[in-house]
Amino acid sequence: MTISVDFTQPLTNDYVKEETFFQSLPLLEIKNLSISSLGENKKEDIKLVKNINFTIKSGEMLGIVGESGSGKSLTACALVGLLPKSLKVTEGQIKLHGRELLNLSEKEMRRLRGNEIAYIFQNYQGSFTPFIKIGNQLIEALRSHRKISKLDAKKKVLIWLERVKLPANQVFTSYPYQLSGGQLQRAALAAALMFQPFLIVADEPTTALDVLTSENILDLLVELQKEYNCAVLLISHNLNHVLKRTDSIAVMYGGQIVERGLTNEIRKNPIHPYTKLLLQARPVLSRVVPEKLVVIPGEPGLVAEQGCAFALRCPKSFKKCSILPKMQSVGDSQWVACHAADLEADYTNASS
Amino acid sequence: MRFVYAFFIKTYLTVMKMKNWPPTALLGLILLITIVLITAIGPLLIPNDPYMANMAERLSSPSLTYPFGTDHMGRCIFSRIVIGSQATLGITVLVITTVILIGIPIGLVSGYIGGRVDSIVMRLADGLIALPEFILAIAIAGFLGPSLTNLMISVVLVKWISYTRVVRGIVLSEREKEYVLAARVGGCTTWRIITRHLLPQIISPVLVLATLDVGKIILIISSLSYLGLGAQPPAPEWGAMLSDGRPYFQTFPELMIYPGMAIFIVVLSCNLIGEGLRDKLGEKSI
Amino acid sequence: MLQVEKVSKSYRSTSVLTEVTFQMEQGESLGLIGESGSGKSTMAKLIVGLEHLDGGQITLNGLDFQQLRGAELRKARRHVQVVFQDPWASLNPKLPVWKSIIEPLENYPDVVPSFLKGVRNDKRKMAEILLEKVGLDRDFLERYPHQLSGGQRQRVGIARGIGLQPNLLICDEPTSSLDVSIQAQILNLLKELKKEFNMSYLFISHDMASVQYMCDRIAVFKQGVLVDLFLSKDLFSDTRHPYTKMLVQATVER
Amino acid sequence: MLSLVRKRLLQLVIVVFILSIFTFGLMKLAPGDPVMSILNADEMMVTEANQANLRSDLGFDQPVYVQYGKWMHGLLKLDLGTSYMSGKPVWNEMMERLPITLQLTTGVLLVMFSISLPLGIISARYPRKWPDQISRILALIGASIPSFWLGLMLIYLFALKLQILPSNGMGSFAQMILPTFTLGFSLAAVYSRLIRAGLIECFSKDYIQAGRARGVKEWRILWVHAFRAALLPVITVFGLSMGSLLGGAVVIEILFSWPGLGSMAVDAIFNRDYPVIQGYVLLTGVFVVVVNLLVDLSYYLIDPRIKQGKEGSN
Repeated sequence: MTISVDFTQPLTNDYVKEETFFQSLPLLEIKNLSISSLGENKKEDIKLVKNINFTIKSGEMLGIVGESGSGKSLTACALVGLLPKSLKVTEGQIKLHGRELLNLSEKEMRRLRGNEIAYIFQNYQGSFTPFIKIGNQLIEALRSHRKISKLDAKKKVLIWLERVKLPANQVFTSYPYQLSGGQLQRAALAAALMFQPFLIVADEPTTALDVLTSENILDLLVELQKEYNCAVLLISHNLNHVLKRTDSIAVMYGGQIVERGLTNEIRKNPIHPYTKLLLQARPVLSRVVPEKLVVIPGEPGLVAEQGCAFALRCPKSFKKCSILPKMQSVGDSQWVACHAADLEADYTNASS
Repeated sequence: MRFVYAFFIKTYLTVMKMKNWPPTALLGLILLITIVLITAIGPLLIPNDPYMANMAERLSSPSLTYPFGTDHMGRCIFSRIVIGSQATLGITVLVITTVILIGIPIGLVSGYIGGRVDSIVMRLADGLIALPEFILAIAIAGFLGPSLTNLMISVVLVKWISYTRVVRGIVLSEREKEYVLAARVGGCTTWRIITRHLLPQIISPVLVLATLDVGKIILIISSLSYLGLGAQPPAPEWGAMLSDGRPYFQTFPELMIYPGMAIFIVVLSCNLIGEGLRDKLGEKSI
Repeated sequence: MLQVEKVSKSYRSTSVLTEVTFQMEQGESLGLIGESGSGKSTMAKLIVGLEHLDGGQITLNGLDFQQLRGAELRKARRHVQVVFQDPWASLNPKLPVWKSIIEPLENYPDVVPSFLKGVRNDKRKMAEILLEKVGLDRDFLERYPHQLSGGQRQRVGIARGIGLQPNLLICDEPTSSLDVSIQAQILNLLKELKKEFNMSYLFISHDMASVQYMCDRIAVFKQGVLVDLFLSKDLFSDTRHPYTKMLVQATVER
Repeated sequence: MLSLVRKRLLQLVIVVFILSIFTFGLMKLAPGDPVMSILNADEMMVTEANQANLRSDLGFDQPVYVQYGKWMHGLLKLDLGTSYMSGKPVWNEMMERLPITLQLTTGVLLVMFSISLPLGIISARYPRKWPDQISRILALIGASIPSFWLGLMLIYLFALKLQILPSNGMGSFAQMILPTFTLGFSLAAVYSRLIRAGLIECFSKDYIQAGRARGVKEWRILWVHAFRAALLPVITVFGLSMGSLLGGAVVIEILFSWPGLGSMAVDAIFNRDYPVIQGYVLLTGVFVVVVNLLVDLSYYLIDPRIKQGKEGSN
């Protein structure tokens, strides 16, 4: 059965979300969040995410940058309440529109997932159940949140597949294995945007994809984000993607946020030694090729247990670094947690 | 021979390197070691001649002379069970060793070299897999006549193929991995790749499979003996003892309970160890 | 040194490489760039003889690998070694590091690289020297792969690759599965080693920036066809193939 | 789909061929003289003359390949020869006994699934909690206990001591209980662990997490997304363990005096009634291959990827 889709109809959501009311508040507020793994005896074992803070406003794209083990994906999982059973949020608050998410029951959390916060996974093959057609999975998701007839659901799904620039009718009746990585990730994007959520969490959405496909998918994400004014939390280890597209950035190392602020500020004027080194250490296309790349000594797994997490690898570390540095503002829209930054404060202010 | 030697040494090392055994597996290990010890020194332990019939004292209840009582021919049940473990365990060890020594090399060659050898082995496997192990054993025992030797032949014939399949499967997936490619690029000969790189990968799955199979083999042997197709009377094999006692079962259930318990405990201890090994070595697929 | 002429390869009627031709000189490094499925990794496997050609010819130092068999092929193969993409899969998990490193040297007992003169019979000493070359100390000799981090494993893989002092080292996406801060370490290491041993590199990657950093010349593959081959310094030239321009556009920062 | 069926039918032919050579070869290798056993069974005076007569009646005086050819020819017409003992065609005899064995195996399957499904699902939902531990202990016992011994103990308890269930015979529902439970329990023990393992593996898959992230209800995650994938390994083992089922049925039929195919085979072995053994082995082989063919086809229904042959190997 084919359904003719009337594209002249406006694509309004069934619910009118009371956006104007929330405008003044930040959309998402994370305060002092810590995540620990639970050992065999259910006691707190290792702190994997340590007292992090950040906020996202409606329509903002925030990038979280960090290497493996920095805790960026865990933070994202905690947002939607999908932490593995062996991990637990031990302190802190996650507030969406001022509503505390950590206190919600599993049922309330389920209603919220997909509908208010959508999640896009890194592993595009894992986004859809392999033996169910894409269309049916999207309809299933729609009907989990809305009382809607199958036919209407199908119409809506087709519209959204069209919106993410896929051949809608064909994709609708395809099994996941019949689509390419890029197509699957577009379909996942459709699944995420269908409810016009307040926030999309994109966890390394293009890491497994080719260079050109990644660019296209991220461009599409930005385009749709602008159109529907939702917030995006883009998690990536690819600095290039994050620098190109986000409004602001949080840099994580060893479970801590070491620096955050507006993307432009951080690109022009990184203050934390880790941020600086990250920006310099990767090969960058340019007309002048350096003879040698700047190197960050050591491995990402090297995390100091006390004080600044980066201290063991930091070329500038000194005695004070064994005490945890406080997050302090540098300029109007940049915060950094580094003792060395104090020393350089005068210099940075002068240069910016 | 080098191959056999390497395999057993490496298996031994794999087991020795394991730490933190789960308590259930330890229990199984202790049980099995006890049983093996009893089997080894069995002739010194037994109070009576297991073959000596004494019709005057047939079907007597447990006493000091006959700890588990006597059977329908007045033979000491306890002595027969102790001596019977030699038959059961001996046959099982012999069978499983033969099966491993046949199954692994064929699996390695068939998986790594492939080609015609592989397709012949696999067609044969397809044919054999259609026949349930137990039915095939029955068929062979049926055609060749009921005896312990034929029983062993049939179990070997039935079992080797599953080892070949497991080994071949592992080899097929491992040989595409980068470390094997790296070994090829580094100039390793086929023989060296098989012995040095592939053999260690198959040790833990084979070890798990074999421990779990020991239990299954004991069950097959005792079931066939119970049907009268294995050990023949008056041999004190546990399954055969059960078969012997069947007519007196209503009045004298001890005849059945003790040999059955013996089988159950041996198989249970093997399964406990096998499960422990499987969890420890992470071979979830078996 | 390496001549690739009109090489074609297909798997089950899908063509992976179509009439690819290029040459490499001793000491030169050539980058192969392309998206997944463009045939660049197949090219590497063909050069070391892990796969068979469907058509064309590959010669290394004048020897045609496809014509050689058995012992002769093994003998010829020692001039080309590979550093693999996935440091987690490229080391045998059951062997300690030093055994993995010296395995090629064990297989070719008559090869004596300049930096191993005098210790050729001492396996541990050789492993130690090789580890030192890749910036790891002797503490790593007895470790097993699972006790190493990704970057350390890749260093071990490189140590194994340079052990025979090959003419050509093929690096198949050596940094693509590593963290950002490790990538620079590995790229620098490879660049230093190249200078030290005057090796040629065939550097396979999907990241234009790494290739530009590492290579003298760049070959762009698209769906099994070599669409563009140029000197690295001409990367931004207007005469580049449109596909190359797209890749550059995607990689460059705004 | 069609090519799969064709491939499997071809395999069926190969298997039957291998089996026929196998059974025929074994029969020729078999010690003892069937002629003598037939004549002995008739309790007549055995003379040289009637031995020779019978020998040529049975075609034993001809070369082996001719005998095989004739036998194969008969096989295609479902003529499996005549039983030495009863004198009836083997095919007819087997068809008489087949319903009995089918009745037993169906009962066993019912018991097996009604125990193992709930047990497997519960222990997968609460791994390492008490229901899981209980099912683990049950599985260990089930895998370690000889089924004939379990049967004997059950008979002793329920038929002899408590006298609430009949100890043998067939026909009534009460007579079904002990045999089906004896075999069903051992199999269920193994299955519940398989179902648990399959489900737990599925729960760890990314697409389950993705479904949850889209806000799909938990019961749908379990029944629509996880369970279907968990079925694959279960069905595979179901196909493979058709064997243990049929093998177990032999013992159970003897134990509870059910005149099924299994007890027919065992009787035949003791009487050296080779055509019957042959027929039994062939029939079981074909049955197992057919069941596995159905298993393969059900894969295709469960997981469309297999159509592409991506997991078609093995």
